[in-house]
Amino acid sequence: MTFRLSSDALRLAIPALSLTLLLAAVFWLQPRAMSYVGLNLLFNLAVPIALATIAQMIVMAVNDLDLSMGAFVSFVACVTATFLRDAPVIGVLILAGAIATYAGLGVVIYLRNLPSIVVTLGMSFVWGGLAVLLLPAPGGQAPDWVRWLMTVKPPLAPMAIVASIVIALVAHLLVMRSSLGVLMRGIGGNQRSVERAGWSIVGARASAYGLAGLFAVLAGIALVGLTTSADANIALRYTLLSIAGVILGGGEFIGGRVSPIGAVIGALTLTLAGSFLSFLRISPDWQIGAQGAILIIVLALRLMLNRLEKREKRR
Amino acid sequence: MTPLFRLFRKPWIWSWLAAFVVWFLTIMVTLGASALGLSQAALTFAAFSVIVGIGQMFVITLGPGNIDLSVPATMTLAGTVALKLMNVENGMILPGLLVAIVIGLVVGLGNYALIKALRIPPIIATLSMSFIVQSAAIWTNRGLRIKPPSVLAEFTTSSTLGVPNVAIVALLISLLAWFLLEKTIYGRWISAIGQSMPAARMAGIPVDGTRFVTYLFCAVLASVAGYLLACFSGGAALNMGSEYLLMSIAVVVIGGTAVAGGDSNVPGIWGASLFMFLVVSMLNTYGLGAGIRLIMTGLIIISVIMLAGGRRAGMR
Amino acid sequence: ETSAKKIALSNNYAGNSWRQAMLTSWGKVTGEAVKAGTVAAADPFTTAENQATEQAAQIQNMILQGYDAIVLNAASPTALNGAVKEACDAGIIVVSFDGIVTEPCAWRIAVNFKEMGRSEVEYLSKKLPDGGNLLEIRGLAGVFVDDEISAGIHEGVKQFPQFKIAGSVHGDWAQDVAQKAVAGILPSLPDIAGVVTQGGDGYGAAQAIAATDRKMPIIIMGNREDELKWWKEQKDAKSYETMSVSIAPGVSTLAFWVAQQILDGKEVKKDLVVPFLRIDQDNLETNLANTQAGGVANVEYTQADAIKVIESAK
Amino acid sequence: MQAGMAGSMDDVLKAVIAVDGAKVSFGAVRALDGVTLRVMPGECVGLVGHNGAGKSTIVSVINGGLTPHEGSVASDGERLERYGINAARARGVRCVFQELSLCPNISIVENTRIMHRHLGGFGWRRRAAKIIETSLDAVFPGHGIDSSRAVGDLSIAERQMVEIAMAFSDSGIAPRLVILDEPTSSLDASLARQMLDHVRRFIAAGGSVIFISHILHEILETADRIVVMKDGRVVAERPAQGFDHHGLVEAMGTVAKEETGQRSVRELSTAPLILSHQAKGLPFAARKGEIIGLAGLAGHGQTELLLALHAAQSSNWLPERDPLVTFVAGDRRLNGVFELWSILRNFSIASLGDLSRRGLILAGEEETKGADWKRRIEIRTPDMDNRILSLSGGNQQKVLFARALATRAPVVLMDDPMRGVDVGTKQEVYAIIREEAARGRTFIWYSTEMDEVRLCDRVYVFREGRITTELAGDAVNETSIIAASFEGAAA
Ligand SMILES: Nc1ncnc2c1ncn2[C@@H]1O[C@H](COP(=O)(O)OP(=O)(O)OP(=O)(O)O)[C@@H](O)[C@H]1O
Ligand SMILES: Nc1ncnc2c1ncn2[C@@H]1O[C@H](COP(=O)(O)OP(=O)(O)OP(=O)(O)O)[C@@H](O)[C@H]1O
Ligand SMILES: [Mg+2]
Ligand SMILES: [Mg+2]
Repeated sequence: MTFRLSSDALRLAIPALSLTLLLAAVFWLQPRAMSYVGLNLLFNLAVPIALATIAQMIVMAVNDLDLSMGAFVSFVACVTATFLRDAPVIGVLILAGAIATYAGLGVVIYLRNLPSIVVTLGMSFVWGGLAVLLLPAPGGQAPDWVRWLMTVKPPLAPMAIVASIVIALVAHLLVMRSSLGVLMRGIGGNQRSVERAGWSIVGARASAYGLAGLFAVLAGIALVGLTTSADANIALRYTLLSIAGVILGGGEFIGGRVSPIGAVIGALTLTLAGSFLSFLRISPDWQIGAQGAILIIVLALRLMLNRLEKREKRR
Repeated sequence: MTPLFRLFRKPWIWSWLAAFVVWFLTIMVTLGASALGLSQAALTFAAFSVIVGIGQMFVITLGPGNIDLSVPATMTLAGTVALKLMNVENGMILPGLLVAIVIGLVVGLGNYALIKALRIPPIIATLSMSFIVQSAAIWTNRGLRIKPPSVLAEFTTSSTLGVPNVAIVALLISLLAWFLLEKTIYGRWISAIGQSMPAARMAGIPVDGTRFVTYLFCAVLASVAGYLLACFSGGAALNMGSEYLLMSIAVVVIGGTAVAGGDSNVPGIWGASLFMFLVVSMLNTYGLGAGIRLIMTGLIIISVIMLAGGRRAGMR
Repeated sequence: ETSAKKIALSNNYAGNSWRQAMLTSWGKVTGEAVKAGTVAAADPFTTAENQATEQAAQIQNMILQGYDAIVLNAASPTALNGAVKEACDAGIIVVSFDGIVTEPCAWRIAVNFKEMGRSEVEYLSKKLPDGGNLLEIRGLAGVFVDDEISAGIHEGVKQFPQFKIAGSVHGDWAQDVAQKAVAGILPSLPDIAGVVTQGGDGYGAAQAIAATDRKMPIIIMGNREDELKWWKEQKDAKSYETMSVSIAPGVSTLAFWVAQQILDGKEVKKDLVVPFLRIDQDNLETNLANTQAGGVANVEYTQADAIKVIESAK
Repeated sequence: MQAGMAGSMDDVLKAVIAVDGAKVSFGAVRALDGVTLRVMPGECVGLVGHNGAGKSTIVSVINGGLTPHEGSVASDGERLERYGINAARARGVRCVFQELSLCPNISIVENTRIMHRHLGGFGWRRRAAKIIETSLDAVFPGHGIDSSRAVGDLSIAERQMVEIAMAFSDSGIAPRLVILDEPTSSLDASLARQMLDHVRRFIAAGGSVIFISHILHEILETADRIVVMKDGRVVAERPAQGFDHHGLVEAMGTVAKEETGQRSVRELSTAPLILSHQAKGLPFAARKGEIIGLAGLAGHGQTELLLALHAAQSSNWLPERDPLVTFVAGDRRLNGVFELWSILRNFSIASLGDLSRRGLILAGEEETKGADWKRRIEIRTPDMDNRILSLSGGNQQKVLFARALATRAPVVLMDDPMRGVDVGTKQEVYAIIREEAARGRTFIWYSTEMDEVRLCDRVYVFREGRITTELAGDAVNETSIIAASFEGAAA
C-alpha cells in the first residue's frame, strides 16, 4: 500500500500552507515583523478571534450556524469590563448565566426544530441590547488579571503564539479526541443514527452550545484584555470573521466536518491578511476591496490544494 | 373551520399575524388616529425590504449555505453610479435604470464565478465580492451625494390612490416572483436544487445554469432596490445599503421560507417586511431606550419563529 | 525639522460623505506637505468596517511599519487604548481627533459634543420662546459621540424646560435610516415644534415630514450639502429659519499639523479644542457656495492655524 | 421444530423479544395492524412482504425507536412497560437499517464509539478499534477495511459491511438479537454469502436474527422460520422448510407470474449506435433498443460509468429540449427523491419540458400523466399529492422509475434501481423495461442481482474500475459473469 494522507491531515495541510505563504509575504514586506515583539503585534488580536472561531466551529459541527457570535462577544466584553472587574462574583454569575442561555438555545432549537440562523439572528439583537444597557457609551476597564494574562511576556515565543497553540490543542482534544467531541460531530453527520444508538440528542446539543458559549465568553474576556475597555459594538465583525475562519480552516457548513486546529489557523490567516494589506499601502479607495480580494485569493489557494487532495484520493 | 385551519398551516401566516398585532399596538397609542399615516409609512419602507428580500429568498431557496451578502454593497454601487449617470436630468431616467441593472448583472456574475470557478462557499464569496463592490462605489464618486432627477424623486415619494408608488413597484415584482416560483419550470428547478443538488442534477436539471440565473436575479433586484432607494431618499449614500444585510435575511426567514432550502413563499416576505418596520416603530413610539428596543426586537423575532417554525422540518 | 518623519492616518470608517471629505482634505493638505518636504510621508489607512478591533490591529501594524506619528480617528474612545499604549511605548506620537481616545499618552483634538447638543436647544429657545415638543434623532447606539450629543441635548432641555422630548429615534447617522425611523414614529407623535439632530440627519427628517401633511418644524441641520440646499430652498420659498452645527471634516488636517509640530519638538498640551462649525441664517449662502455639490461644508487648516490653536491652548 | 404454535405461554417466556398485537398508524396510514411476532433464542426469522407491508415499522418497534399505539413488547417473559432504544440495546437488540445509519464524517472507530454508549473513558479509541476490527474479521474475512478511515470515504458496499459488522460487534453487552433490514442490497454475491454464513454461525452460537430481504432465495436458505407480512398484518408464518420460492411469492399476495431468466436472444448488432464512451478498459457502446448490463463485484466502477455517461450527455448550464439520457437512482436518499415535495412533483420533475408551454407548467397535463403512471406501475398511495416520504422505500423507488420512463429520453441509465423493491413489483418493472426496449429504448443497467443481469442482451463486466469483459447472447450467464468478475483477482 502506498502512503496515504488521511483526509483530516489534508484538511489541515491546506490552511497551514496558506498561513505560511502569507507569513512569508509579510516578512518579506516588513522584515521588522520577524521578531518577538513583531510577531506579538501581528497576532495578538487574533487570539480572541481564534476563540470565537472555535465557538462558531462547535456550533457548525452540529449543523447549525451562529449569527449572534459578534453580538455575544461584545456583550461578554461589556460584562468583563464592568461587572467582572467591579463585582467579580456577580460578573462570573452573569457569564455562567450567558453560557447556560447558550445551552438552552441549543435545546430550544432542537426541540422545536427551529432554524438556528433565525434564532441566533434574534439573539444577536438581544445580546446587543443587553450590551447597550450595560455600557451606553464605551468605557469600563479590563480586570487586572485579564490585562496581565494578555500582555504577559513568556520566554521563547510571544503570548499571541503561545495562546494560539494552547487554544488549538485544547479545542483539538475536546472536539476531535474526546467522546463528547465525537458525539457532537456525529450529530452533524447523521443525527438520526446517533439517536438510534440511544444517545440523548438534547443533552449533546446542549453541551455543544454550552461549550460554544464558553469559548465565546473566553473570546470576550481575551478581547477586553487586549483593548483594556469595551463598548457595545466592539466585536460585531466576529460573526462573519468566525464563519470565514472556520471555512478557511477547512470546516464545512453541514455534515459535521470541522477542524479545530484548522480553525485557529484560519483565524490567524484572516488577521494576518489584514496586516499584509496595510503593508502593501494600497490607495484608500481600494483598501476595503483588497480585503475581499485577499479572502478570495486565500480561498482559491484552498481550492487548488483541494484538487490535489482529490487526485491523491483517486490514486 | 377547515379553510381557517388550512390557513393557519401556511408558513407565512405568522408573519402577517405578528405584523398586524404590532400595527394594532402602535396605533392604539393614538387611539387609532395614526392608522393611515402608519400604514402608508409601513408600506413605503417595507417595499424596499420586499424587493431585496425576494432576491435573497430565491438564493436561500437554492439550499443550505446559499446566501447573498453582497446585497448592501450592490445597492450602494447601483444607486451611486445610476444617480451620477443621470445627473439630475429627467431624460436619463431609463439609461440610469439600465446601468443599475447592468451593475446587478455584473455583481451576480462575479458572485457566481467565485462560487463556481473557485468553489468558494457562497457566504464567503459574496462577502468578499461585497468588499470589492463597496470599494468600487467609493471609487466612483467618493461619497458625493447627487440628487435624483425630479420626476423620479417625485414618483418614488408619492402615492397612487393612497398606496405609495414604491409599494406598487414592489407588489409587481412580488407578483412576478410568485409567478416564477409557482407556475414555471424555473421555480420547480430552484426548489428541487434546494432540496438536493445531486438529485436535481440526476433528474436532468441544468443545475449551474439555474443557480447562476438565481444569483443574477438576486443581484439585479438588489440594484433595482438601490436605485429606487437612492431616488426615494434624495441621493445615494455610501452606507445606504448596510441596513439591508440583516434585513434581507430576516424577512426571508421570518416570512416562513425554509432556511434549509427548497421551500419558499412570497406572501411571507410582505408580512415580515411590514413586521420588521412596524416593530421598530412600535418600540420607538412607546419611547423605549435603544437597549430595551433591541432586546424586544430580538425576542419578538424569536417568538414569531417559535410560533411559525415549530413543526416544519429544517436542516438548521 | 521633520522632513524625515513619517506620519500615518488611521481611519476607522470610510462609508459616508463626511469621512470621504475628511480623506480628501487629508490627501490634499498632506500631499502638499510631502511635496514641500515638510514630512517624508503621510499615508492614510482605512478599515473595512467601523470596528475597534480591526483598527487596533491597524495601529499595531503601523508600529511595525515604523511610523513616527499616528493621527487617529478612533472607533472607540477606550477600546483602542491597548494598541495606543503599545504605540506610545514604541515611541510613537499619537494624535486623536473627532473620535478621540482616553489613553493619557495620546493627544486629543476634541470637539465639545455636549455643548454642541446644548446649543441646539438654546437656539430653539430663541426661535420658539413658547417651547414645544421636540423630536430627537440620535446616532448609532453604544457609540460615545451619540451619547455625548444626546446628553447635551437633554441638558439643554433641562435648561429650557418649555421644551419636551416627545420622541427619540436612532438614525445611525445615515439619512435613509433616519428617514425610515422618523416616518415610523411620526404618525403617533403630537405636534412637533423642533427636530434636534446630531448633524447629517436633517434632510432625512425633512423628507419624512414632508411626506405627511404636518407643518414643517425647525430642523437643526448638519453640514451636508443636501441639507444646506434644502434649507436654502425653504428659506427662499417661505423664509424658513434654522441653523446648522457640525464638525468640519478638515479637522484631520489640523491633527496632521499638530502631529507635525509635536514631532518638531514643540511643547503641545494633551487636550486641544476645536470649535464646531456653525452655519446661521445669514452666512448660509456663503457656506453653500463653498461646498462642493453633494459634499460637505468644510474647513481645512494650515500649519499656521495649527500653531495658533496650540498657542491659544497654553 | 422449535417454534411451533405461536402464542403458547412457554414461548413467551423464552422469547428474546415478543411483540403482541402491535398497532401503529401514521396519520391515515395503518403501518401495523395488530402484529404479533416472537423471536426465540437460536433462531433466524425471515421477514418478507411487499413494499410498505410494515416490515421496517415492526423493526422500529422491536428496536425501541417507535412505541406502538396499542399492543405490548415483552422480553424474556417480562412485559416491558417503558421500552425504548436504551432498554432495547441493554437487552442486546441490534439493528442494521436499510438506509445508511453511520455518520459519514467521522471514522469507523468513532462510529463504533457512538454505537456503543458505555465504551467511554480513557483509551476508548484503542478499545473501539479492537471491537470493530474483531467483528469485521469475523463477518467478512479478508475485508481490507482500515478502521481509521472516514465512513464517507468508503464505497457503499464497504459501508454496509461496516454497518453489519457493527451490529454483530460485542463491546461488553453481547448482541442477542440482530435485526437485518435488507442488509445485502448493496453487497455483491460473495459478500452476501459471507454475511449469510456469519448469520448461521451466530444462530448456531445461540443468537437470534430477524432477516428482512426481498431476495427470496437468501431468506429461504438462511431463515429457520419465515413470517410473511401484508398490509400491516402477518398473513403467514411457517418454518422455512414449509415454503418454496413459489409458495412464498404466493403468500406475499403477489399475482405476478414468475419468469426466471427467460430471455429471448435478440439480434441487435445491426441496430444504430446511439451512445459510445471511452471508459477505462474496453470501449463502451450502446445500440438502439438494447438492454445492457453492467456487472461485476459491487463498487468496481459501474456507478462511475453511469455518472460519466450522464455527465457527458446532459448539460449543467442550459436546459435541453430533447435529452439523450435519463437516470434512475439507486441511492434514493442521496440523489433520488426530493423530500419536501409531493409524489406528483417528484414524478414530473424530469419531464417538465413536455408538460409545459414556454416555461409555463400545465398543471392539468401534469396531473393526468401522474395518474396515468400511478396506474401503470401501481404506486401505492391514495393521493399523488401526498408527500413522497409517506411512501415506503420500495414505492419511492417506483416513483423514480416512473420519473425516468415518463421522459422521452431514448437511453435510460439505471444505477441498481431495484434495491428494496419487492418481487411482484420487480416483475412488473422488468416487463415494462422489456416492452420499452422493444419499442427502441436503450437501457444501461447496473445491478448487483444476478437474476437481473441475466435479463440483459449484452453485459460489460467491471473489475477495479475498468471494463474487462464484454459478454453477449448466450454468454450472458451466471458462470461466465462470475468468472469474469474474479478474473483479475485470480491472476
Ligand atoms: N414515518 C412515517 N410516516 C408516514 N407513513 C409511514 C411512516 N413510516 C412508515 N409509513 C408507512 O407505513 C407503511 C409501512 O411501511 P414500512 O416501511 O414498514 O414498509 P416495509 O414493509 O418496510 O416496505 P419496504 O419493503 O418498501 O421497505 C407504508 O405504507 C409506509 O408508507
Ligand atoms: N418522518 C417521516 N415522515 C414521513 N415518512 C417517513 C418518515 N420517516 C420515514 N418515513 C418513510 O417511511 C418508510 C419507512 O421508513 P424506512 O426508513 O424504514 O424505509 P426503508 O426500509 O428504507 O425502505 P426500503 O426498505 O423499501 O428501502 C419509508 O418510506 C420512509 O421514507
Ligand atoms: Mg422498509
Ligand atoms: Mg425496507
